[in-house]
Amino acid sequence: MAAWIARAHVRAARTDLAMVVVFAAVVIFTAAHGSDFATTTTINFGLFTLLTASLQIMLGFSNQASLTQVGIYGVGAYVAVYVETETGVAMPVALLASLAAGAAAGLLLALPLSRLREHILAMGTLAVQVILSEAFVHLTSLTGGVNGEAVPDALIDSVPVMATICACAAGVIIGLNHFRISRVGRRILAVKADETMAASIGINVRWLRLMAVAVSFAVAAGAGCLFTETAGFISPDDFTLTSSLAVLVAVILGGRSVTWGTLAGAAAYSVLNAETTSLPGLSDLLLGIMLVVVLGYLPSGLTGFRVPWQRVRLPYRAPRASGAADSDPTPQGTAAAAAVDACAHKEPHTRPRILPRKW
Amino acid sequence: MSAVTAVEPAALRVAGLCKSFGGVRVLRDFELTVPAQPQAAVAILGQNGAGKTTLLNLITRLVPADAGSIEVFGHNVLASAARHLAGYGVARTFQNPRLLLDETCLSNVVLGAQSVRRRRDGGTVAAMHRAAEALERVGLGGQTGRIAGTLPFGSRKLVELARALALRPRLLLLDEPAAGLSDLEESRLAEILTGLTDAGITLLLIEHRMALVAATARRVVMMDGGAIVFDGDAAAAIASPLVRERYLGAGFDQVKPERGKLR
Amino acid sequence: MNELTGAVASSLFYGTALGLMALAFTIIYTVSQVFNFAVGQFMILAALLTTAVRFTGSAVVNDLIAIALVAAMGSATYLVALRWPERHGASPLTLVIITFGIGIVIEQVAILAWGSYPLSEAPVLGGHFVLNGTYVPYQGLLLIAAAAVTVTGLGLLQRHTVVGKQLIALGGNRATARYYGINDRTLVAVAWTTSCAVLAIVGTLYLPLTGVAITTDLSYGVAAFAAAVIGGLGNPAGALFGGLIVAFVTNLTGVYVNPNLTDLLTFAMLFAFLVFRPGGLTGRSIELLGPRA
Amino acid sequence: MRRRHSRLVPVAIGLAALAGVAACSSSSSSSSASAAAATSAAAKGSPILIGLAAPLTGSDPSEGTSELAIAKYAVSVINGKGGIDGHQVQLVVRDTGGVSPTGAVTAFESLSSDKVAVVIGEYTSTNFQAGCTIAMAQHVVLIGHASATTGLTDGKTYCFRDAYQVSQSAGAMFETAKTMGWNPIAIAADTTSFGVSESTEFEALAAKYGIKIAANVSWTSPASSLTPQVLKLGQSGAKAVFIGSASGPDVTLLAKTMVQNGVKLPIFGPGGVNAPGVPAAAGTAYSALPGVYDITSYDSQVASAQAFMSLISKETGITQGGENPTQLYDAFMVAAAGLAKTNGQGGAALVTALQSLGQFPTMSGGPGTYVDYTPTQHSGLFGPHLYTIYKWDATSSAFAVDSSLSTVADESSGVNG
Repeated sequence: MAAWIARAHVRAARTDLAMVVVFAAVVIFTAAHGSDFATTTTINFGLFTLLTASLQIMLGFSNQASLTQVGIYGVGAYVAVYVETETGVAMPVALLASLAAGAAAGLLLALPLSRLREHILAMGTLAVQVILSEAFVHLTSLTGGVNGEAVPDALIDSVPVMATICACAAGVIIGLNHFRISRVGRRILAVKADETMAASIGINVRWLRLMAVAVSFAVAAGAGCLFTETAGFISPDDFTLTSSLAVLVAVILGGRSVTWGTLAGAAAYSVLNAETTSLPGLSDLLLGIMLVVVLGYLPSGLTGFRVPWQRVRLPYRAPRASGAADSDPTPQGTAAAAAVDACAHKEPHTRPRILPRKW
Repeated sequence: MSAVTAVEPAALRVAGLCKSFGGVRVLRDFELTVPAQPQAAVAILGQNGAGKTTLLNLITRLVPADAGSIEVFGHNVLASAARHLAGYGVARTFQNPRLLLDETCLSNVVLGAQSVRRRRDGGTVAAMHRAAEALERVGLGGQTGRIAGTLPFGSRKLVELARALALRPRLLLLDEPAAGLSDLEESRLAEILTGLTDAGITLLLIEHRMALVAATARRVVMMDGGAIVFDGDAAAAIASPLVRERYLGAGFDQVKPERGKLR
Repeated sequence: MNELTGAVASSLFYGTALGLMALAFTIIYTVSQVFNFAVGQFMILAALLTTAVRFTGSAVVNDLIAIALVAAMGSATYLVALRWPERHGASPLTLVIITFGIGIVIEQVAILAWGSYPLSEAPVLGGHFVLNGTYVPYQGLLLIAAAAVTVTGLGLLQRHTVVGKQLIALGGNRATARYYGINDRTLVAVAWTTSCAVLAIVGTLYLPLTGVAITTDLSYGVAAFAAAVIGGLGNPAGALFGGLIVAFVTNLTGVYVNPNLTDLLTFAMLFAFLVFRPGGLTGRSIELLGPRA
Repeated sequence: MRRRHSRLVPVAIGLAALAGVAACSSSSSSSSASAAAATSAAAKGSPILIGLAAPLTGSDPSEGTSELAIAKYAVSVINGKGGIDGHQVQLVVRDTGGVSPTGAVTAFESLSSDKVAVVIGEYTSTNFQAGCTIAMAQHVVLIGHASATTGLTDGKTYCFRDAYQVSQSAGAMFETAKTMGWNPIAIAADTTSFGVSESTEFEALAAKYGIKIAANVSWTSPASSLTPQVLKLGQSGAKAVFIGSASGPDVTLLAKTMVQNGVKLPIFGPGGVNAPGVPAAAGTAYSALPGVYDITSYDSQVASAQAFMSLISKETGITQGGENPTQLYDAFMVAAAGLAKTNGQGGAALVTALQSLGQFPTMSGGPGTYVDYTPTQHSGLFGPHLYTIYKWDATSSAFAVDSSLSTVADESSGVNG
């Protein structure tokens, strides 16, 4: 019986496989190419994908826009460096500390922000981002102030670290891909679609929104910890409002697909970022033009095309009556229902005709 | 207060309920008790703006009350959040169905079926069976895989009803279930609703279509200006001069009782 | 008491400038629920047009030309960059991000055209008088007068002209307004024109007191946003009030507590208002609050 | 199938582009990719690559533009003299995107993938530090020309600079303060790395010179209002204000706000006080203040430097030099001298070569100004003519050299060879 649910996951697993192939290809290609610039570009891409995915948890699953992801990324980075330098623990422990710090920050901030919606929420998180930026500069004893902090034992341009980061990015996307099929995932998508309706069928709207923020911030902070491992040096200039804006742009740009959209947004942005280091004086202008043209004239993003992504198709088939294995599984309804059935599709989960069949 | 509560708490007990929006008083000292036994349908009539939908929103905690008390099956509603209502055995539908239009009918109903966890409920698969049963109960058994947004309006209302049924309520609040339905759909709805009361669910329905009210409701309550002006059985309501004057209008005499077409 | 006079005078000028920018925010927000984060850029662009381009020899004429040009640019910006997405279902959030993009484009083009060096803008009214050790420039008084005229004028226009009433209707409900035959494209373009004209007034009248540099755009823009939220979005007089509040609170805490935390204070105020009083001090409450479920 | 396909297309394009970036990281910088093997300059005639990491965008793109012009000029001079050991020199430019460590790292990685022999630039201290991390990891020599924070190159084998350090200029400023009788002083600095290092240095040196600090105000650059800071300065009873900000707009706003609030104190500082455009924008305010002093390492009185700047503007049309134009030029010359010793090879060989270079005469200096690296000291630029102090002349509305103060500052800077 549970096989039916498994089928939904199996269907999703095709996307997983594609993700693994894509990330593995990027990693192998970069490693084979061997240049440090290629490694750095891929590391930036992986980290950016993690940030994009973290925002996707908030924006894609519960419609909570955030302009503070990079601030939290910074919190994770500073916590990791602090923990490592003060206690000398290994990187995995620091990662746990960062994840915990991110989740805690999420719970702390989500409570006051819980009544804000849509772009008003974005503006509230904008204020948080600016406050965090100021805090990074002024809390000199913890952050080293504007002059930044060196990271002990950082593995700069290391291929294993690059592979780890890309594995994490792929893992988070795959996790999201399956999360939306799960019970909680579908409930939070219901919250996203209609909070009033969700509350009326007994869904704890506030709790789910809170958890989305906490998990999202934990992922962003974890990415910050990974960042310290490759950076060797962190300073408040790494964690600015502009970068947070870039993450939001990447998510909107990618479109509403939680998997391909995340990947497409992050990839497009990373390409632009890496490519414009050699375009004197034009990178900011290009960014501006891209914001106006791409967001304005491609409203559903790179992977959008008006296809609702959050459709979760539970492959349901009614249990067959024992001993009547060959009979039509469609249950018999009332007379009125039978009239409706007459125009229904034979297969219980046939797609409507306006959309072509997919694989 | 009454002797009934000692045996079993009433399905719904509203007392002294007040609600204003800005300067407009929508409900004033509203009182209504619906006993848990016998299960029956109670119809609420009233002109637009009489406070019917507000009453439903207050009961389901979608808007906060100014004063008064609401109890369902002995639970204090005003001390609970909207999400707790499903656990108390209360479900509702909306005048305009609120569905996830991008999802299949089944997914929509499974949301309800999985919402309140009870012991021996089983996992998602069991919830899917319950959801399919609920869809079948409203006559959409063959539509499980259909995307909700592609259904006609009337069927969407039925999907929403199925989702409410999947919560396994004891008290079902329906906000104009027949509005926007064709005559055929309306008669089918009447059958479904009758079946529900027979199955032991108390219904509280807001309805303008007298035919549906006459066919399903045992008791009719009429609201005007935020208070109850009439409370009696369906036949008495249609006969009542007060109801005629305030609600049905003078021309209601011509209406045919079975297939009443108002307005 | 010397510094108190200074704080009050400076707060009046800076607060009025922020208040007018907040008004510009509000005008657009009221009709289309969009925060325009390019306010700083439009404001400084007007100043750059009078200083770097310098159409004629007269400061007044230059200012008027700059105001007209920036106002025209405002409606052009809306029609080119925002109209289409708005009609095609872009969310307010996307539109806000697009205004960020518009700001970046203006900033970068201005840098390419005129560089990022600071410039000095000639005041319309030179000279000053000394009050308790503080120099009160006549230009500052002119700014306050202009603000009073602008706010009153816009208020009167809103209440007593057909366009003004239609704008209010549009702010109430766009779809309904359209049913009543209101041409929303023209009207929102009018709102953008008005908003950018107000910004240009700030740029031409306030920036002679501070110096002109395009790189300060976002600092002004975010401070003006804080002022708009604190004053209450959708309320012209409230916007002006919000600007004055931001200026007075930051300046007075700066003088009597700690001047190094003024930026932090501004954003803490913004955050607190968004969370606890999203309607601001005077405005109607924002309709984007979620249910209490 | 088709729909899923159409969703995949943009993703695929994006990833292909990403791969493209990784593969041809230097595609847009002319032909440098084809000359990837230039490190050892194996074949006669293949060019030696020198990288420039400059802020071509971000908060101060004009800085990057002038750096680029000067770098091009310096390379043309080197090639005009026959190149290095018979090899032509080719410039590879990457944008750091302003003050951005991540941008600096990306730019540096990109340059090192291009197999440049040496990287010059990273003008802010934050960027220099970030670039330095990569330089150490990849064994590529980095020469900074303007990063002023004290101790930046300490213990960093591959990092060099030819720049005056904040500690030196701050010392000269306090010496000037003593001469002028400014006690106490107040500090006004922004929160950029430059501002913070200035402010830290001022606080550290104050006690040594017996001068009190009456107030220390700061702001986030660029500022839209500096009234609270200025009023605090006025309240403090300071006799002069030391400024730690490289931002022209901020200093302009500060001066104007001081005049408006009747805070009539002399202001003194490096960077922003005499930044491009500031004398014109803040001139009226400067004239109303009792004294405006600029301290700089760039001595435009020296004939060679004047000739250099006029040549630059003739060649490139750049009239404003940006931060330390002559030092940037010097950095190229130092690099060329080092590379001549190693036959165009970078890495550890170049480090040794630079350390054994000895005294290298600079463009801006007088007879004794030279770059001199030792194995423990990679911050070069020492000599008797370190500083010039300019004083604002209200009648001519321009800065003019104050020779007596310059002498005081110069002789006291404590680093004379």
